[in-house]
Amino acid sequence: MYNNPYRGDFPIFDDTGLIYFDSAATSQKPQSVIDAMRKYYEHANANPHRGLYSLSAEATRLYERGREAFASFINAGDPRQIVFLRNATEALNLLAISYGASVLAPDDEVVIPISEHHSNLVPWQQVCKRTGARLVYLYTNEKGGIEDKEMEKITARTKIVSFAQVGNVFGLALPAEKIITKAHAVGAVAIVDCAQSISHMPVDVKALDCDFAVFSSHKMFGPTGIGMLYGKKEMLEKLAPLLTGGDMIEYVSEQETTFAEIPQRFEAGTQDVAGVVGLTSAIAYIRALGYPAIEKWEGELTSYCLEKLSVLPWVVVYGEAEATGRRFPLITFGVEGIHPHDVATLLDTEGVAVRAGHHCAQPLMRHLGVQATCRVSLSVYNSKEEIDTLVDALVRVRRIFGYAD
Amino acid sequence: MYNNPYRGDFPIFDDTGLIYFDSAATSQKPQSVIDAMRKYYEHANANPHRGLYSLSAEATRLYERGREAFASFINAGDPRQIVFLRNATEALNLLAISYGASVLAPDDEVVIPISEHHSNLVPWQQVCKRTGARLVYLYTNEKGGIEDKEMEKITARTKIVSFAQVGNVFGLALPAEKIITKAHAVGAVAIVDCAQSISHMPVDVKALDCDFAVFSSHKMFGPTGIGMLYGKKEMLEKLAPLLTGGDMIEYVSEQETTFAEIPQRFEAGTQDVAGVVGLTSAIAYIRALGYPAIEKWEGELTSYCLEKLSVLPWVVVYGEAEATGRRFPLITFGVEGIHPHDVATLLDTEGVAVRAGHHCAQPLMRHLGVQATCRVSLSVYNSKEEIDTLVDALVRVRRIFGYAD
Amino acid sequence: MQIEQLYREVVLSHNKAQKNRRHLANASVSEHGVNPSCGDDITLELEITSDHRIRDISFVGSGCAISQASASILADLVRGKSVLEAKELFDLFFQMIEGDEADPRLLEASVFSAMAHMPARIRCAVLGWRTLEKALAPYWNEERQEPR
Amino acid sequence: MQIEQLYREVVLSHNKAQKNRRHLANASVSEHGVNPSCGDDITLELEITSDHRIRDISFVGSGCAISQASASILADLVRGKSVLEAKELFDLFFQMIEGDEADPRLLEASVFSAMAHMPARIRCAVLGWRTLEKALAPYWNEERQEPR
Ligand SMILES: Cc1ncc(COP(=O)(O)O)c(C=O)c1O
Ligand SMILES: Cc1ncc(COP(=O)(O)O)c(C=O)c1O
Repeated sequence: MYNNPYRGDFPIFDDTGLIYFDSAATSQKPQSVIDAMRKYYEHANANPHRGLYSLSAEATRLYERGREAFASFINAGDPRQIVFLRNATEALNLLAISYGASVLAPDDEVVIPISEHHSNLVPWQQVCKRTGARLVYLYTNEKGGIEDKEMEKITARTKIVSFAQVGNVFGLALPAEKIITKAHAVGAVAIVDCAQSISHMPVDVKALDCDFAVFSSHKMFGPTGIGMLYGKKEMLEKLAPLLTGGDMIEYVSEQETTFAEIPQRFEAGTQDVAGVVGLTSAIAYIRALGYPAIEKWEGELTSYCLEKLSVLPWVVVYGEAEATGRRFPLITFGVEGIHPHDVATLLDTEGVAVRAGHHCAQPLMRHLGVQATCRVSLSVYNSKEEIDTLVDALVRVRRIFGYAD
Repeated sequence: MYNNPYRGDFPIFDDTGLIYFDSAATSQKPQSVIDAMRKYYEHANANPHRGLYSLSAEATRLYERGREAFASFINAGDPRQIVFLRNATEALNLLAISYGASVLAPDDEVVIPISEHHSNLVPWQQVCKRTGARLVYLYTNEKGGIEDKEMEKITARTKIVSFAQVGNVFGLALPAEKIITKAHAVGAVAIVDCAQSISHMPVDVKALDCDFAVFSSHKMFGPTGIGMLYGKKEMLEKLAPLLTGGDMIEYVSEQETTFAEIPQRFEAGTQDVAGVVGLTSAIAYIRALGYPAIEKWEGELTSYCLEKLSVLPWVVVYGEAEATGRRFPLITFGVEGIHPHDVATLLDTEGVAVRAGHHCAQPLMRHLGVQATCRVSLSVYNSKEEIDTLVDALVRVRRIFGYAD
Repeated sequence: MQIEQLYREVVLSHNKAQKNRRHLANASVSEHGVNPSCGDDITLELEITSDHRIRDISFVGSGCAISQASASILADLVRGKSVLEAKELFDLFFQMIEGDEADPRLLEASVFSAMAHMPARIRCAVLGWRTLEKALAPYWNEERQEPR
Repeated sequence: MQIEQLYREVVLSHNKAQKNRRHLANASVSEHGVNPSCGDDITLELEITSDHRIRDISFVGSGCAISQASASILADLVRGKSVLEAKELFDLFFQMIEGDEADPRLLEASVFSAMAHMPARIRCAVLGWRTLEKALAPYWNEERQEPR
């Protein structure tokens, strides 16, 4: 039915006509990832780091192999610079609560774009409240870009700059190198949220020169329940653990505890080994596909989708690629006269899954002057035929609402 | 080979002679649990709580069904009293950091038994340091029990009492009702760590009348990556969230955020739906077995194991059942003249997986005057024949070390 | 195509029912309701007589077609009814939403029986009714204590 | 049964090598090493001559048989050697631990080649050697700067 070389890798499409356009919320999983986790539980399940017997050693090996795989995937240099957490949100909270609270003082500033996901916004807002620091926003222009003038808000008062490499509403890349350079120039720490970017483009943390970066496995073909934090070694060494307890300690006496080295220090309690095994397999999947192939396939889909939507005069797309040079396969739009939730519900009756709502970006919605929008996010398993179905379905939605376009 | 009605449910034993005696660290998983997770990824994977399309609604339903299943499993009354986290450790940290830090003042006291797992010790120690409160220990006697005299340490100064219903070193049940009644009598909050108990005995939080209870899915036949917090409703309502970000908010403006209701308020970012699906299946597995059958099988194994070990004069078992009335299938012991790590390594060469070390209970080890011990923990998939193999292997270990017993 | 049918009716009533979208001159109660997760926002205004009858009712607000249409249909339904009759309709509406067959007394509101197939949108359909519940709760309590 | 063989030899050397478990009267260096995760604890004492030769070496400590035997075997091996020769043995030992075949110069220490099969215990076998590394690091650095 679909002329797509990748779709067959994903069992969720096997017996359904599902058209899944919400990969930015969570991606579907290839069979190889699902099988890797199943095999782990069937053949190697044990508590890592603790047991002296072979099964536990194997679980430990698989867990640490996942760390190595991800470290090399983002060019981190040393696997010890990778911390496994639950999701990108937890990684950002660890940074805000542990690092933020330790460096911020009244009149200090944290700078983030207005287009950030709540996960890279609320933690900073809360730590600013606690410390008396100010949360300063870089506003986007009508195209979704950040102008040089806005960048001047990064000043000597700025202690932390945190931003998404690719935003989950505009689908545009911010000028990461420029922002990081500017942050370092004023002595601030630069944090990059790569939750959306890494499934579409290679991330090289050394080239970026960011101090920290965060990721979510479930958005890059891996399982839910695993988030990754990268940090420069000297930054991680300074970071106090947020959670304490089993496996993250060195010595515990009745009234004193010393903590293990990085990264164990940040991984309290029994970890999700199966999840890491799944992530390892997801990395292998992306490597096997290759970013050039991903970018080519997704790029064609994105252009096709934009072209098709541009023909519909009652569709308004938010953000423009020329604002930042590249449009990722994520298109946020509105349908004139129809609430986005109604659009999504009606599309669903035709088997088309799009996201509608505030996309965990309420401040941006307010900045755009809308309550909600629709979002189509694409991945390798999508096809042009699906986009045709989307467009036809949108036309039908307008008819149901009584528009005679 | 083994006369065991349950072993066939667990694929890890399929093609190996594995003798797994470390279920207290993490249990093995029945095929039904593994398949439930696989099927979720193959047929229902989506981001819950966010999407308006059917697949997301289904993911949400499965996630919330897991909450209902666990709530009814522990007799919580209302599913909203269950919070999903990563593990028991995270649940205890949420309580220590969020509740502890909000109520503790200098001269207040937190009371825990000396036999606690680091996960129910270090978080309290750290919050006591931060707030100036004192961490007070209930010491165990030679049998592993806590005498009434010790209980007098729970006083008007006590704000929090936290303890494991079944300890992970002695395998004995503490008198939970008595401790909780005592805690409430002095106006303290009572927290029960059920990480070890719930795989062996039914837990009824209403009957216990505890204020909070914590659990780990991976120790009760479920997947890694899921921990559960139960709280009385009025206690959860008072608890501030630890992590903020996506999915736990109500309104977000540039400088202010209001949080969602319980339990969403504590579940920031994308949650591990597959893990919850696995937990739901694990609960079904335990229900299908039934606690009476579990207790009968494990009870016989435990008696058999204790009897066999008692014949070896160079084996010393820590803790005695009569201290508290019941011995759970968890036996900690030492082998005279041989370091526990060497015992474990040599048992491993015979395919017998036991745990050796401090069992995340360094203060207890110091209290017992040992550096490390060996531990055998049993589950339904174990058999008497395996215990025979263990005993033979122990005899062999002594010979290798030159003892002519 | 139950959902498409729902929408067709919703759109119809939505269009014709703009008469309910207004402020009341003599409102005795005004109640605000929101769905934080989707941003639906409704304010009901009611004019309630001394013998606990809903003489008039209107709404203002913004949000999806379902939330707005449901509020408008609700207004038509309870206008002129006693607060106790409104309570009955409220109960019937929720019974339907939870899967029961629609009671004939629900009239146009019975179109929302399709909500059973769209769990993610139930909160839109019930927002107006929940707001009504808050608005009338004092009357309902009073009535229950002193039945006429 | 490589591991069992390892243990048999370890137990032998452990028993006969109690002569290395003592304090040195003229120690010029004393270095403490621990494995926090398992509690192994070693203190090496070395008497180093002015021409950078290890005249005597001993250890005290507690822990598993592997950590204690490895330290004792190490002491026999480097006693009488120059600090540079000790460095060579150190490198050979780690090459073996990482999977290379044991160099004949490692003598009794070559029994620890079995560690390849027991990753969880490697830290026990290397504790003595890591402690030696810390103890001799100043000499090694100095020697490297001014080669003889
Ligand atoms: C009594 C007890 N409490 C807490 C924990 C911590 O559980 P987890 O590692 O799953 O957080 C454990 C097990 O490791 C335990 O045995
Ligand atoms: C840009 C961005 N940052 C952070 C997150 C949070 O990721 P998670 O929910 O996995 O923690 C998301 C997705 O939800 C995102 O799109």
